Amino acid sequence: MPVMTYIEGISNGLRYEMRRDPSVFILGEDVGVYGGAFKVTKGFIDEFGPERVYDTPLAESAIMGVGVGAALVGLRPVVEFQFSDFITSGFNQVVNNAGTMHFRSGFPLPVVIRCPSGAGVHGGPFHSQNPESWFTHVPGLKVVAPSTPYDAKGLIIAAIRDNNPVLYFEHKFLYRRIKEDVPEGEVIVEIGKADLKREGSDLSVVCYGAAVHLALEAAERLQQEGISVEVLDMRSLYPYDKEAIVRTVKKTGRVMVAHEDWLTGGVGGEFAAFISQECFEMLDAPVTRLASADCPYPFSSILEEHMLITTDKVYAGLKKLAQY
Amino acid sequence: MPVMTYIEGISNGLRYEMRRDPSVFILGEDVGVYGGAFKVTKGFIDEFGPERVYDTPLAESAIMGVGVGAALVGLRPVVEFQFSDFITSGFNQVVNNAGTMHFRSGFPLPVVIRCPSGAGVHGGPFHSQNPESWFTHVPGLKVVAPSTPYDAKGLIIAAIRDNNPVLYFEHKFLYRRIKEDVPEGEVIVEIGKADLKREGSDLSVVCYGAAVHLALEAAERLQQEGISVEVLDMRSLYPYDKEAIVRTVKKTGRVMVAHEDWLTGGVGGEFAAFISQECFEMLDAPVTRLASADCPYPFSSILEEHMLITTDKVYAGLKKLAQY
Amino acid sequence: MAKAKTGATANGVNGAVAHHENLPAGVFQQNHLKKLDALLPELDIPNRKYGDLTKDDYIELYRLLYMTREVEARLTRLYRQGKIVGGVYLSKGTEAIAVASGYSLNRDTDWLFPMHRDLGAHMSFGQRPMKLYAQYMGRAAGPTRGRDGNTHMSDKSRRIVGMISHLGSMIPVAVGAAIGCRMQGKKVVSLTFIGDGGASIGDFHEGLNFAAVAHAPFVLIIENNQYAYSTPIVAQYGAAKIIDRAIGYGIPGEVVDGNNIYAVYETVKKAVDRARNGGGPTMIEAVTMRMRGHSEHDDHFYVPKDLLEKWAERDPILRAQRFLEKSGHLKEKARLKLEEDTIAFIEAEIEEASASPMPDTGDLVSSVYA
Amino acid sequence: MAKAKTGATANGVNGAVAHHENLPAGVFQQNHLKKLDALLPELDIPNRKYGDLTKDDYIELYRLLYMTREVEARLTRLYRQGKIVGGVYLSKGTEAIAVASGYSLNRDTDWLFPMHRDLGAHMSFGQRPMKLYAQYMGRAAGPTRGRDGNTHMSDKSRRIVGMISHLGSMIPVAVGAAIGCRMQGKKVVSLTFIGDGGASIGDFHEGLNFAAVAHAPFVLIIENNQYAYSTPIVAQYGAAKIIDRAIGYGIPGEVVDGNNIYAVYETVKKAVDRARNGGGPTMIEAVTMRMRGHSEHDDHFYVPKDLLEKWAERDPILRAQRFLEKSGHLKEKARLKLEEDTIAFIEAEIEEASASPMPDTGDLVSSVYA
Ligand SMILES: Cc1ncc(C[n+]2csc(CCOP(=O)(O)OP(=O)(O)O)c2C)c(N)n1
Ligand SMILES: Cc1ncc(C[n+]2csc(CCOP(=O)(O)OP(=O)(O)O)c2C)c(N)n1
Ligand SMILES: [Mg+2]
Ligand SMILES: [Mg+2]
Repeated sequence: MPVMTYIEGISNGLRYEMRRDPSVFILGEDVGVYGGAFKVTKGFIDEFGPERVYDTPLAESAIMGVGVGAALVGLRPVVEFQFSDFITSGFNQVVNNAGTMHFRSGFPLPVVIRCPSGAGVHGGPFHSQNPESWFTHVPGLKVVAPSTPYDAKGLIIAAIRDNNPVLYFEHKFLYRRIKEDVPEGEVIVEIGKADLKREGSDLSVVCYGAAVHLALEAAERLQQEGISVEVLDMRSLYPYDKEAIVRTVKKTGRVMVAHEDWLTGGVGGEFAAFISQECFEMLDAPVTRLASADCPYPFSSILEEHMLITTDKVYAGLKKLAQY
Repeated sequence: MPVMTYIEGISNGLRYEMRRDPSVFILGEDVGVYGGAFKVTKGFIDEFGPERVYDTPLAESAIMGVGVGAALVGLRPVVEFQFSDFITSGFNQVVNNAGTMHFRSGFPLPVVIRCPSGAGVHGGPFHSQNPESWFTHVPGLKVVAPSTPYDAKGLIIAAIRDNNPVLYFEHKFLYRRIKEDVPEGEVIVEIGKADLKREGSDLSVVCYGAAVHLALEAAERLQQEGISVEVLDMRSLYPYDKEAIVRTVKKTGRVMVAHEDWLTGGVGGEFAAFISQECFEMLDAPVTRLASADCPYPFSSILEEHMLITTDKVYAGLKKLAQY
Repeated sequence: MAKAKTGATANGVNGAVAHHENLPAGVFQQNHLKKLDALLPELDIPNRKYGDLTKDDYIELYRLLYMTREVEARLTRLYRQGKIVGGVYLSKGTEAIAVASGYSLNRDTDWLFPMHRDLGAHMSFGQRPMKLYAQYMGRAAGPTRGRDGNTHMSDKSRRIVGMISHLGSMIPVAVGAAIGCRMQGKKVVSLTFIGDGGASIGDFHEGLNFAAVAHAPFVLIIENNQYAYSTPIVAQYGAAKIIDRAIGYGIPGEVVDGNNIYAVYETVKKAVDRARNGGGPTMIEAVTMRMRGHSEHDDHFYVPKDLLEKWAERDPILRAQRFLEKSGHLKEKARLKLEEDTIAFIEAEIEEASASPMPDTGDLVSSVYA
Repeated sequence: MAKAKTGATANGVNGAVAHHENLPAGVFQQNHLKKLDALLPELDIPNRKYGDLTKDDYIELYRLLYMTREVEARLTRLYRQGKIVGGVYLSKGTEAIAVASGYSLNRDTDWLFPMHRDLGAHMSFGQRPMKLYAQYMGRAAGPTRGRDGNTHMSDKSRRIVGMISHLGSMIPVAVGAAIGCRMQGKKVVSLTFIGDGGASIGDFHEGLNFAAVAHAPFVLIIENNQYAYSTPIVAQYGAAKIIDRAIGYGIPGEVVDGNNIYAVYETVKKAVDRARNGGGPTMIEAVTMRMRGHSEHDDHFYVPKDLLEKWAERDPILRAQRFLEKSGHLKEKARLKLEEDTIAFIEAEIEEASASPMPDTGDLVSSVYA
């Protein structure tokens, strides 16, 4: 079983599906000849040709709209936004056209929307965003956010095979930093299912994306101090795995919800609200939220570090939660 | 003191500010000669002229962008989206340009964004939306949503005087259905302050916009049954009044968070998460959320009624909460 | 006939025009009325052959045109009777454009993306009036099963894709459908519409530029009916004609008299044929005048009364009738019979729609996802 | 000098061109290289008078041009030394456009909205290099106090508004500033830029149409440097020239040789004067060639090597030098002295920026709201 980085997981999953199913194609800015800004589709144009790895004009709304149109006639487009931050330029097509199409027309709408997202890469306010929560508020869309190479591959394949629009948030910071064994062949991670990335008994962290790794690091540190932390990687944000959340809360009674995205209005609020309504009797402590500060992602490293959620902050928050 | 409808409250507040401050102007589709799709600015063009009541081309992104530009040079534009649903077509200008301008440049950015929103008017999927929660997730923006004529006037004036972009969600269903005494002169409702619309001792409803009236009706009914319900109208959604929430939770220990917008990812999740973290020890029952179903607003009346939050649903939910 | 209250009209129009003219020098580049007047076509449509139309086609196009007018007239009636959910957006005076465009397509293979004022396109592409009425009444028999309203009407089985309200949004989608079909090796064309107002929005530009670069088999009909809600074209765009944009995309652009149904057919059909044969996209500007308010609750006060009178004489139905009479394709007696049959047909369709059940709430939420 | 690895280049280019040419018939309307070659200007710039430029202006424009090149060269050096936060986006080969445009404005009253490759415009509008370096290094002394990066640099005191990354977004904003100033009774012009790529986005269309209707005192410079990241103009737009869109907005449009700084000045100044005097907006397409990768991490493999060589001979600095020599405005010896002084100035500016402190975290979150 080959070792793959997170970005290779995405790339490998995409290539696997394109070989298997001729109706799958990719469109976006610089995805073809250049192989994508992050080289996720490097070499694809040579294997699949310029129609299936389609270099578009710089026009997010049209790219998304063309994806919707191609899905209507039976193709399975994978739309790439060069950075997830630019999804705001195609926002209406995503939420109102793709999001409602099946409901209002009965057409299945198999379109995947790849969104390279996340901070920690000195991208500043417009190349660091985590815009997932907007889309977890749109009935008709699905939203996933893998944290590992295996999940990256399994979720891109599941997303492509889904008959609904799926937003796929891939975290840029993880691209080349996370490696693991991933099978060359078929790997499917069911949309809507969380994954217990670490078992524990004292505290739970409900998280996703880059924050999973902060939680794992903090858990490792707390282990040294005799505190056992369970890390639940949600993976799918809409729909999300309510059973898995209930299971972990039942087990530990103390939960932190964590993500890199801004605190207020983040997906964590949804998870925390769900927990407080459905797991009220199981809780031994308040549901704690931890996220980045409510502030545009700053450019200067010192400011970005100050603003972002970090392992240290997760560690400190968990310690406090353990002591409640 | 004249009796005003909700829509007159908006109109009156706008006119008051335009008379007071020559830097205030209005721009949007059909706001001038026609007086706006809902006639909020009827007659304004005669009083203030076509430059200050500016009929624009059909181009939401440009309308918003022009508003941002005019604010940069020292004016105080009030941008009208004909329906809040169309804000998705100007989304990038709102969240990325207006939302970050002060942070990245130091320019104050006094621009008000009027969004006629809400269902119950047979508008179907694209003339009924309540898109407020997207914007409560954007540091740099402020979001308000009045439920009464007085608040409508007081908040539009406060919004115009604020040096930041303020999204003003006005509920179409309330336009001509709600009346009360409102002073002709200056009325200011501070942004960030909730209002206790009804005092009670057994249960609290934390809500805003049209849902305030459902909560008040349900509270009236429950009063007959000896259950005393407190109704907290948040009015401002970002920033929101945390002290007021803590006060009511402390008093009753049982809270329902309610709004007309979709449940998942709605502003209610943020409020519920806040309550469950900060008021844990005060709670006698799970924080309950009630909202419309996760489904595009359907056109047919029977479907819309099924999907929407209603007084009956609020009543039933509160009754259950009282029995917990 | 759309009659605005006389007093209000006089005031409103003078008000409107005055406002536009009182703006700081140059705020509007052209004089309001001059620009509108320049668009007025001649009184009669030329008596000549139009494209590949046969005698039967001339008659069928007339029937569809007449049917559209009468279907809409009954929508207004039903609206006043409170039998319609939501608003009603009519195409009175501009029907020829939608009808002829839908008719230019191959209804067994092509894709149609109609806009809010294109009821006639649904029918000329094969849709039953019953379905349209059921949609307007929020019934289960409507193509969206009560989920969407007005003419936002997808019909999967017919390759009709209903619009979302956000104008311009369907342009890139139609382009995507066209490109997608080509990738599948099909010789298929997609066609959509946009108004003089909708043409100002970003998706118009992004979609057309994309179509041009991709050489997509796609046709865009610009319905220039001179108003976007209350906004006159003088406040909507700076160019002399909207079609002047075609050169900026490097694709063919044509202007056509939108009140001549046969000319519209001829022009659109040529573009459709070109697209089908690999010749790329075309933009067509069909010039007309919206003869009623934006929707049935709008009294139209802001449109100059004399302008409406001039356009009323150029009504597409009257002009088609005169043409059919003169050309001999359809003489008055036969025409009256056809009209009578059409009305009877429509009334039966209304009855069927009215008797049909409301949608079930049971699968509402589960139908959000495929 | 930007030298791509030869092997990779040959492959890459052949690959790229082959890909475009192998697309189904007509997917790209023009032949790749033919379209690019057609844009190549003559070798020397005409020795004539340019607009209202005085001898001092000719020299000052040259100084600013030279300074921009050298400021950027040092950015690359600092980038390689790891002293820069984030990426570096250079204007090498295209500097004349930004420099001349900024110089055409009144720096005490007008509003400037520079794009990501317009470092020169900041300086020709009065900004110190120190500020630019401080911004790139994330220092407190940068105009955004470390909050934003690259050339996203607002300076409130100078009426410079930094871009957001979303290309095209600043066009409506600049139009709004222009209209706003006119409402305040000021004779002020706003100016912004867009690339051959950014010109495809919706805001380009919405903004220009809005400007045209409003007759806004606004100037748009289209920097056609033939690539948007890796995407060649043949895959970006279908028209022969981007400026062909001007007719579709009903505003003046002009093409100018973007590697002739004096011609750019002349053309932009004329447009700025017209705007200031109530003549409305203008679009200008300045044709040039991006001589480095999209950013400093991009090796540029997809650009044909011979095309780059042809453009290198037309480098704006070399051409300006030859013009100054021939016209006698600035002979070699004086020029070398000026260049030496410029370099010394830049080095001092870098030193000041490097020694300046990092921003404080204390007011970060509180600075989100005014
Ligand atoms: C993006 C967007 N903004 C605003 C509206 C509201 N609206 C509905 S129809 C209309 C006028 C449309 O005018 P035009 O495009 O000329 O079409 P017409 O109604 O004249 O056929 C407006 C402003 C909309 N539907 N979409
Ligand atoms: C709306 C948007 N989409 C995508 C990007 C990512 N991006 C940054 S620069 C660039 C290419 C821009 O090309 P062009 O407009 O020609 O300007 P140039 O870089 O050549 O000066 C792209 C795709 C962006 N900044 N904005
Ligand atoms: Mg119109
Ligand atoms: Mg470029």
